[in-house]
Formats: sequence, C-alpha cells, structure tokens
Amino acid sequence: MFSFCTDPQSLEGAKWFACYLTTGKHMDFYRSFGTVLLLLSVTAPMALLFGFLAAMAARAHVAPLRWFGKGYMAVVRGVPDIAFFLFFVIALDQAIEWIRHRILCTEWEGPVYRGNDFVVCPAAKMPLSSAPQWVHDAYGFSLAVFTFAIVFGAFAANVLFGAMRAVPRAQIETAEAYGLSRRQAFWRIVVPQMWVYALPGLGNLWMILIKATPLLFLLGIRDIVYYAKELGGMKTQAFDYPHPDWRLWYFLALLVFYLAFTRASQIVLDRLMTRLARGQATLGGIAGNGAGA
Amino acid sequence: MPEHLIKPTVEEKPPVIELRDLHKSFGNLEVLKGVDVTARKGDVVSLIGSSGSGKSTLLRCANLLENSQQGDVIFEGEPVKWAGHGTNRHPADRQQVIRIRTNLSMVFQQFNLWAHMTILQNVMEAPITVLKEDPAEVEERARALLVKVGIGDKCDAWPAQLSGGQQQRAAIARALAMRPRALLFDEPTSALDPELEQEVVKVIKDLAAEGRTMLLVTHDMRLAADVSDHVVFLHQGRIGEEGPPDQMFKHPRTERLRQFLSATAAA
Amino acid sequence: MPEHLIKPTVEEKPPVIELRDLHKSFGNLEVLKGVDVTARKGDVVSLIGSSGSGKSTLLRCANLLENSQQGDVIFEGEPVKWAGHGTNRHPADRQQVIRIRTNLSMVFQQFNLWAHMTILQNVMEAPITVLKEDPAEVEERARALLVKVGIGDKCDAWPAQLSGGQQQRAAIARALAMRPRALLFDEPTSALDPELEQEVVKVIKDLAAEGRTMLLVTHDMRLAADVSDHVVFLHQGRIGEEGPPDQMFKHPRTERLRQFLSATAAA
Amino acid sequence: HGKTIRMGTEGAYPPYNFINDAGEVDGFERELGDELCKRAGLTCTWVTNDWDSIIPNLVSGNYDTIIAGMSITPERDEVIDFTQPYLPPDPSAYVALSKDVDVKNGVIAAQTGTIQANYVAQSGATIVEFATPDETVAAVKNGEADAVLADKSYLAPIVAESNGELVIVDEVPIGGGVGMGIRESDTDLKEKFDAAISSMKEDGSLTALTKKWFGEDANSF
Amino acid sequence: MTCWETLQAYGLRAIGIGERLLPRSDFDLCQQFVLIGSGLLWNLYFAVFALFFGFFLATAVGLGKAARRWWIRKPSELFIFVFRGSPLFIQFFLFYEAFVLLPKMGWNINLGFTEITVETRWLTRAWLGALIVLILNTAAYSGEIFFGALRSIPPGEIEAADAYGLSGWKRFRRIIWPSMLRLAWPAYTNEAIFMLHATALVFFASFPAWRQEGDALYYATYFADKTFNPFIPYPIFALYFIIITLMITFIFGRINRRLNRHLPQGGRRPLKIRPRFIR
Ligand SMILES: Nc1ncnc2c1ncn2[C@@H]1O[C@H](COP(=O)(O)OP(=O)(O)OP(=O)(O)O)[C@@H](O)[C@H]1O
Ligand SMILES: Nc1ncnc2c1ncn2[C@@H]1O[C@H](COP(=O)(O)OP(=O)(O)OP(=O)(O)O)[C@@H](O)[C@H]1O
Ligand SMILES: [Mg+2]
Ligand SMILES: [Mg+2]
Repeated sequence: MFSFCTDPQSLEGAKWFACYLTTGKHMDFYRSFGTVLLLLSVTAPMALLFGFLAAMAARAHVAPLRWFGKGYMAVVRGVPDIAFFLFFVIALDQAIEWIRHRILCTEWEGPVYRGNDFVVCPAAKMPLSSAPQWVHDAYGFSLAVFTFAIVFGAFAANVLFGAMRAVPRAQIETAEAYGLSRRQAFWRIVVPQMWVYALPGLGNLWMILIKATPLLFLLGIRDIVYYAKELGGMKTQAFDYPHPDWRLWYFLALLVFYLAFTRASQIVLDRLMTRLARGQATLGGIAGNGAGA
Repeated sequence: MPEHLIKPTVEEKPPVIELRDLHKSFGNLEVLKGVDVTARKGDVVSLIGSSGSGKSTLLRCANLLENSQQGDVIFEGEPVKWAGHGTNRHPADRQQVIRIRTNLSMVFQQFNLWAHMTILQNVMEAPITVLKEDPAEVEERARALLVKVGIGDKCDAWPAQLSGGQQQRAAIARALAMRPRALLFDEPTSALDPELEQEVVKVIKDLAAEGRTMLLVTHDMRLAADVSDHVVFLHQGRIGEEGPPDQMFKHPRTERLRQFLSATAAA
Repeated sequence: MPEHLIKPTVEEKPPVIELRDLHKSFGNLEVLKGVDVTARKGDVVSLIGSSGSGKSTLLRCANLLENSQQGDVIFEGEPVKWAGHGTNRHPADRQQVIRIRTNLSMVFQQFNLWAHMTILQNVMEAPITVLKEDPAEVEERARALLVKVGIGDKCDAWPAQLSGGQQQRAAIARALAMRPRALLFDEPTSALDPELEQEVVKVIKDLAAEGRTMLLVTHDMRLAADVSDHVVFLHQGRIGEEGPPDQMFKHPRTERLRQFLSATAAA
Repeated sequence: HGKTIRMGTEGAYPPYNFINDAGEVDGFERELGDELCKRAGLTCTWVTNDWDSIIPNLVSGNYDTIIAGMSITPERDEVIDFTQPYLPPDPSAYVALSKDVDVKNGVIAAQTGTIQANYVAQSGATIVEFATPDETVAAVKNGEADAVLADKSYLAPIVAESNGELVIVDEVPIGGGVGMGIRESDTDLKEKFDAAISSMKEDGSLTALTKKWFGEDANSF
Repeated sequence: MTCWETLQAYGLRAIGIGERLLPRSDFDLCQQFVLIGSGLLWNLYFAVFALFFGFFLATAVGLGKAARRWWIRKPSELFIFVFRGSPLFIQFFLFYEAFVLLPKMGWNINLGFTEITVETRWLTRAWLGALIVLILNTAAYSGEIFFGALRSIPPGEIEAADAYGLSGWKRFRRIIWPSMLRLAWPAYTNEAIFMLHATALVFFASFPAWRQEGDALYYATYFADKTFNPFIPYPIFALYFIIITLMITFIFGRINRRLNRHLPQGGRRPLKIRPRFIR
C-alpha cells in the first residue's frame, strides 16, 4: 500500500500499523463490510416478499394453501438457523444441479448418486466449472441470499400474520359493512393498518438479520466475522506481520460496527414508526401514562 | 291517528329490508328468539327496547355481519342464500352479500372510523373503491357532507383527535356518502347535543323524503317519535309491541311498553 | 325561582371541587380558555354545551388525567401543587394526586372497563387494592351494586361480552363501589334507555342526599334539569352562562344558550 | 481440455495452507498444488471452504480436490479417495507450560473434530474441545487446560516464538500421511495427481518444498 | 449393539453418565438419535433456566426503560441497546475472554448445615458462564418486548386505574402487568423459541466442551464429521428442535388463550409479534 511497506520486518510503531492495516487481506476485510451490506439490502426485501406471500397463504380460504403457509412457518421457524445452513444449502445446490441434469443431459449414462458421490454431467454443473471465479462467487452469494430469504421469510410471515390479525375486527367489519369485498378490505384496511403492528416485529427481524450475517461463512462466503477471526488469530513468523492473539481487538471492532449499525437502524425505524402511528391511537401515543415504576 | 290513513300507504310501498323469524344466540344466551321486522321503501323504522334486548345484534344480523341461526334476511325482495346449519350457518354467496351491503350503509354504535385515514379519507373510501366513482366528484360531495354535519374544519384530522360527538358525525357522513338505498343507524345521536340531534333529525327526514329506507336503533323516544313511520319495541328477544309512533307512544297496548315509556314521561 | 332561597344554601356548604381560570390546549387548539367551576358539598353541577366544546376535557383536567396549562384545581380546599410551566406543567406531588383521586371517582365517556377482569372484578378491584377493604365485604357490596344497576346476572361476564348500555352501567357501579366524596360523570346515560336513565337519576339524587358532590357532563337537558343544583353552559372554551337549572332552562339570558336550548324545545 | 480443476482448501492452518497478508491462499500446499497442476497439465483455481463441511462439499461436486493438510484415515477413505501421501505421518505434540504435566490424566485441549481430539478422548485424559486451534493454545496459556495436543508442525513455531513460556512435553504418532482427497468416481483425476506426486518425489523437489515450509529437520519423502 | 443398549449406554452421555467413549465406527441411526437426543438435555437446561431468570430481569429492564426518572431509564436503555445490538456469539466471546481473565479463586460459603465452595473457574464452564450470557441476552430482548407491550396497553384502562387511585406497585400488579403480559405474549413465545435456538451456539462457537459432553448440535457435528454425510445428523437435530418448538408453541399457546380469555372468540388480538433469530 504505502511505499515504505516493502520490508515489513524493519518497520516500527505507527508505520508498522499503517502497513499492517493496509495489507491486501485487510482490504478484503474492509470490502467484506460491503458484502454484508449488499446481502442485507437484497435479502431484506426478498424475505419480506416471501413472508407476505406466506402470511397471505396462511390466511387463505383454500385449505391446501393455508396448510402450506402454516407449515412453512412452523417448520422453518422450528429449525435453528445454524442447522438450516449446515445442510440446506448443499441440498439446494444439489437440487438445482439435479434438475439441470435432468433437462440438459438426457443422454448421460450412469446414475447421479454413485456411492457417496453426487455426480452430474459437466453441462449441468452450476455454475460450469470453466466459469470464471466471480461467477462462482455470485452463484454462492445468490444461494446465500435465497437461503436467508427462506429462513427470514418464515419469521416475517409470522410477524405479518400476527399483525394482520391485530387489526381490530371492528375496522374490518365496518369495511365489509360498506360493501368492500374481502380482497378490498384486505388491501385497503388491513394492509395499511397492519404496519403499525408489524413494524416493531419487522424491525426486530431486521436487527436479527444484521446479526445473523456471521452465518454467511457457513455458506462459503467470507464475511466480516470470518476475516476478524482470520486476522485476529495468532500470527507466527511465517507471516509478514507476526503478532499474538489479537482476536479480542478485532471482535471489539465488530462490536462497535454492529452497535453503530443497529443504532442507525433503530433511529430510522423509530422515525418510520412515528409516521405510521399517526392517528392510530394506541401505540405509544400516550406513552407517558404507560410507564409504571 | 286514524287507521285508514296509514294502511294504504304502507301497502303500496315495496319492502326493502325484511327480517323473518330471526334467531340468534351467543353460546347459551339466546338474544333473538324469532323477530320479524319489515321496512318499506322510504320508511323509517325505529327499534326501541331496554339495554341488552338485542337491538344492536338485530342490526348486525340485517347487515350480515352476524350470522343468524335461523330465519330469513330479505333485501329488496331477494332472500339471502344460506349455507350450513345452526351455529354454522353463513351466507353462501359472497357476491350477494357485497351487493346487498353496497346498498345498505351502517352507522355503528362505537362509530368504528378507520383509524389510519383522515376524516375526509374515511368518507371518500367506500364510494371510490366500492362504487368506483370519480375521486374528484366524491371529494366534493364528501366535503359538502362534512360541512353539513358541522365538522367541515376537521377534514384532515385523525379520528383519535375528535371528541365523541365529532366522531359520531363523521360516521354519519361516511354512511351518507354511499347514497345507499337503505341505512342502519345504531344510536346515531347518543353522543350529540340537542342542537346536533335536530340536525340529524332533519337529515333523516330528508333521506326518507328521497325514498331511502332506514332502520334506527335509539334510546331517545323523542327522536323515535319524531322521525319514525313505524316503531318496534323489542323485549327479551321478541317483539313486545309494534305500530305507528303515535299509537305506540300515546296508547301503548302492552303493560311492558307502558312501563318502559313511563320512564320517559316521568322525566 | 326566588334568589333568596338559593343564596344561603350555597354559601353555607363548603366547596369540594373548585376549578379556577383553567386553560388547556392541544397543540394549537385552545380548548379551555379560562374556566371557573365550583361544586359544593352535596351539589350536582351539570356541564352542558355543544359537541367539542371541551366538556370531557374539563372533567379530565379536574381528575388530573390531563395537565392543564394554567389555573388551579382545588379539591376540598387543598390546591393541587404544580411543577413546571406551560405545556410542561404537571402535578408536583404524586401522593397528593393519589389521595385526591381516591376520593374522586370518574365514569368515562368510553367506559374504559378493564378488559382482563370480569365485571365483578372490575367493581371490586379499587376498593380492595386501594382502600384495602375486606374482600368479602366488598364483594357483597359489589354484587348489590350490580343488581342495583340491573346487571346482577352479568357478574362473571367479560366486558367485551356486554352491550353498550350494560358496559355503561358496570362503569357506574365501579365508580360507586369506591364510595367517593365526589363523582365525575361523563355522559353517564348516553347508552341507556329511558327506564335505566330514570334509575341513574335516582342514584344521583340519592348520592346527593348522602352529601356527595357530583360534576356531570350531559347532552340530555332533561337529565340536567332534573338532577342539577347548578348548570354550567360551556361555549367555545369559556363559560357562556351559568345558574340554577330553572333559571337556565326557563329564562336563558344569553342568545347563545337560548339557541342551544331551542333545539330541545323544538323536539 | 477446457475443464478447470477447483482445489478446495481450508485456508486456516499454517504452514500447510493459510490466507496470506495479500488475501490469497498461501502456504506449503499452495506451492505444492500449483506445481502438481503444472506437471499434470491442468488449469487449477483455489477455493476455500470451512473445515466442517469440506468433505460433503467435495462429494457434492463444489470443487474437485481437497488439499488441506488432511491425514489419510480409514474413515475418510471410505467416503473419498486419497492420492498417495505427499507428506509422511506428522507426529502430534503435547505442548504445556511446564515439562512435568501429566498428559495421561490431566486436562488436554484439542480442536473439535480432529484426530487429536479422538486420540485424547481414548487416552483417558479429560478432553476440552475448542472450535479453533488458536483457542486450544490460549486455553493452555491461561490455565484452562494443562496441555494441548495438535500437529507438531503447527505447534512448533508457536513454541519457538513463545520465549520459553511453552514447551513440548511429548510426541505421539497419530494418523497416516497427508494426501489429496478426490471423489471416488473421479479415478481419472486421481491417477493424474498420483503421477505428478511420484514425479515430484523422484526428482527431490517435494523434499525441498517440505524443508522450505516445515524446517530442515522435518520428515519428508 | 441393540438400540436399547445404545440408549442405556448413551442416553445420558451428554451429562457424563454412561459409556465414556463415543461410538467411533459403524455408526447407525439409533446412535445418532440417542446421542443427539442426549445433547438436547443441555439445550433444554440452558433454555429453561435462561428464560426463567431472564423473565424477572426482563420485567425489571422493561419497566426501567419506561421509567420517568432518567437514572433508572438510561441504564436500562443502555443494557438493552448493547445486548440487542450485538451478535450473541460476540457476547459469548467477550464474556468468555473476561471470565478466563478472572483470577481463579474459590470461596467457601457456610450455609450452617453444609459448606459449599464457589469457584470463579466455573464461570469459564458453559453451564454457568454461557447461562449467564444467555440470561442477560434474553433479558434484553424480552425487556424490549415488555417495553413495547407497556406502550400499547389501551390508555383508557390505565387512565381508569389512575382515576381510581391505583398507583405504583398496585397499579402495575393489578392492571398493567396482566395487560402487558397479554400483549407481549405472542412476541415472548417467539423469544422463547429463539432462546432455545440460541442455545445451539453455546458449544458451536464459544464455550469449550468438556469430556465430549456437549449439546445436540455438538453431537450432530460429531456425526457429520465422522460420517461425512450432513444429510442425516442435521435433519435429526432439526427434527428434535421442531418437536420442542411445537411443544413450546403449544404450551405458550395455552397460556396465551388463558391470558386472552376475556376477548370474544375470533376477535383475539395477538398484538405485536417481535420474533428473533440468532442474535
Ligand atoms: N388528543 C387530542 N388531540 C387534539 N385535539 C383533541 C384531543 N382531544 C380532544 N381534542 C379536541 O378538543 C376539543 C374538545 O374535546 P372534548 O372531548 O373535550 O369535547 P366534548 O365537549 O367532550 O365533546 P363531546 O360532547 O362531543 O364529547 C375537540 O374539538 C377535539 O377535537
Ligand atoms: N360477543 C358476545 N358474546 C356474548 N354475549 C354477547 C355478545 N354480544 C352481545 N352479547 C349479549 O347479547 C345481548 C344483546 O346485546 P346487544 O348489543 O344487541 O344489546 P343492545 O340491545 O344493543 O343493548 P344497548 O342498548 O345496551 O346497546 C346482551 O345481553 C349482551 O350481553
Ligand atoms: Mg347496542
Ligand atoms: Mg366528550
């Protein structure tokens, strides 16, 4: 990075740190913050969409649709996320390749499962083994996003389902009394009113999503926690910049990042809540009285 | 009032809301035990009766918000189609229900204004989304209605910022904006002062003159006497007595009604 | 009514609730613009006025549920101590507030029953936990009160299962169970039929005879005329006129009150 | 042919493999792997994967070889195939704060899921398992554990740089040699790498490479 | 080994009772079910105790955050902010580092009839150290839930309480607390589920496992590691958790129904759901 960094062994003090903190690996570390933010910004809307669809399914009058919605919520919510990430992504990847194999390689001889191995024709590999590395990265990233969206979609569905039910019956009844159809009452009354009830839950979910990003490494993506562990671990003389176990400092840095990020999110969410709560009397409107103690 | 003056009028007008032998229970509590009510075009039918006698429940059954367990609900000659039996009975045809409700507006005892909309939006909502009317035109009408009920300055306030009486007037404006063929009023003047009550009386009379049909639940005997063509006295889930207001209030035939009314007279 | 008959009575009784030059705004909207009201021991003071004139707000200020921005609230000669100024003004001494409220029960316009308790529990709650009375004794009294207001059979129902009028009566019973020295009623008969209204009138008169003081907001001029010793007409945040009911209702002095009352007379 | 061979490694086990300060895979196996690919005439790219799922991901085809300091054990051999070893068995070492620690009965730290953890569990000592090798060493330093058992080649530089704080107490031979893991169905690839390893063994370049990374007195072919 | 023998040998392995050595070859389904199931004891232990102690702390913290006085409110806000704002595994890491640095000491506490020794060393063990972190963590999350519920209690009901002279502890105990609990319950149910899930992180990323005694995930990873097949142990692990989650949902649902018994059926309002995932 700096011109004086060519011989790390000779460096001292501030210069040493200047060089140390600008190594290629540190640069990757800083970039991984971007990866995390990108993941969040893609995953959140997708999870919300999944959640909304599932919540609607769970309210549906068609029984199989309802079972699907409720089953999705119950099962995915029941499984700890770690377990989900430990085997679901591999399964998902295999499923995709298996389908491609079925479509693309009709004349392929031999079974797909050979003993322990899962072997599909080269044309069905996802992505192709000849593809450049960034395609592999993008594919891995998409799988991660999709997995996150499925998991968080279940929780979002639960929040939205509850919020839809929290809208006072009288409000919906009145709409129906005025001839709004179920669908109209849903879109015109329930959906606008539910956000007040849903936002605390969704906000919470967003906070949790932020803090779930360390699981990315389980999905083969190098995130900030991976780098913090990597960089912080004890470095012997085999490295250019040897140092003892510094994980504590790296983790403290992560702590600061997470606290700052959640704080910023909280401020935005609070603003949003104030906007939404306009007019709807209950929530916090008369907070002063609510306090005990 | 001479009988011969009323009879012919009643017969030539077609019935708009008909309830026949309506039964409704909440769990073990039988609230309606077979009630028949008919409201003809342009008529105002008042429901009176002591607290808890099932007046609100009756209105809610007429509007199909509550499923009655037995009996018929007939709107403009078209009987509601039912599916299921007993406590499980419910309307079979959603389209029919919506069609009926579009022509039948209700003012709730607790007002039930939509909390996430301003007063003006509350009034404009149904005409625009249900009747698909032109928003600009609806807005003009809505503002006029709000001025008419005396809260023209509260157009942009939220429901939670209004006093009880103001909310009630907004609810009335909302019902009128639909220009329905029939209206259900559940104690529309409970939170209003006498001045405003007179306004509401005027509104109801105007509506009746336009040929709209109304079912009105009220505790205010003067209101009932003032606007009704027909009064129904509900007692313990059955009709205790019914008839034209003059007869009901001046010459009650049953002991129970006489007793009920004596309270008003005593005051 | 001859003046000399009223004057002495008024003077010998000590004031229980006194509001002096009370001001209250919501944001830019000035609802109370300097109001003085005095209720003496055993008196029933009625507040009348059009919808939105600030009657509910006045009661809430008297009970210290709403912080007024200026003026004094005096209960049994003891002025409320304030801290802060303007919109930030609030009572300085929590103990004083509690002491005052224990002796001052309120019946809310929206009833505000505690939804998680049965009707009986609602009535028994405050006497047992606040006044530390004997539960068995309180229960007996509570049941008697509920029977008195006509919902003895609803002791074990939840508030959400009651009709509007039943809830209102439960709220009245709850207030009476405290045996307070003064009561605040916000439209206590809005959901009641004439029969029940008469019951409430009787209750109020009995309470007055026992020496309890009452502030009563109502739209029902007959009720006001019937029970009040003194009537206050609120108009646009100020007192439009006040006086004994006979004078107020029969010989209103201001044009505004005359107009307000004409609606009642017209009916 | 145009197929690119994807080389899977862990990237967290110096000096076998690690991510260097430039953020690239580095270490003994990086150099070895690149040389083997050259000799076998293959194009190779490097992929890192978490140790826990390194075999399942090979089996399901996310990369084509594992070259991650993996000892050849019978259990692993049941699931995947190994090339011939490119490193002889590396002894494991007990490291403690003093020489007189009882490694048979004391509290011994090891990384979860390693052959050393297995060994300690059977040895009769009380085992404490940590998620990373760093933590095992830290546990000895702060007194949580009496000693740590890990690959000697991993521990040796740490001991050397500890200024006498840590000492090697004992050595035990565990595990077979280290080889490349390859899918059982991929016999073709296995042959190519076997041939390349043989050629490196023959011309002495493997020994040179081993000495470069593991020191002069390291075992090698 | 028959499955019954396996159960006898490994049923309580996670708490140190039974066979000392884990199975090391010829793994069968029964072993996987039994060992992962025995590890579940740890997950249950952590979840139950963390929720129990956390509940009281959470009530205090939630009330604290709603308090008028700044010197009560600020510390509660800070507590909630720090523990909700950072991932659980970082909390585990930092606490473990701190616990390790504590001097290793023992105190003898005389209870009159018997003497017990309290050692700081225990703090570095999962059963105490991790439990403390979990308690603090759940207290922060539930505290926020309770705080939210406090703010959505119908103001009319609190006003009525004020108007009748109910104040302080009485007002809280009789009027606010029941309503708060009712409003918070759906969200609190989620919290309980997440607490259960969070227990899987104890041995996975932070505290060391002694004598190969770990939680369900520890054994699931053990088998995945030995058989190189993630598709059996992890789904078993998931299945166990789904079952327990359903049980929690059922029990909490029962309580919820009781808390809501005063509302007409169909009109129940499961207010504010605030679920959470990993922290
Ligand atoms: N929270 C609030 N925010 C803003 N304005 C309010 C609020 N509460 C009341 N107001 C306004 O204050 C005025 C007086 O309200 P109040 O409830 O005291 O009227 P009222 O005399 O009791 O009327 P009613 O007889 O209709 O109940 C009304 O114009 C109302 O819109
Ligand atoms: N959801 C419910 N569950 C159980 N009982 C109910 C329910 N709703 C109403 N009731 C009971 O049904 C009876 C009739 O109630 P309704 O609301 O129709 O009375 P109402 O005639 O409108 O009385 P009011 O004049 O007091 O409003 C009452 O005794 C009430 O307790
Ligand atoms: Mg009613
Ligand atoms: Mg009012």
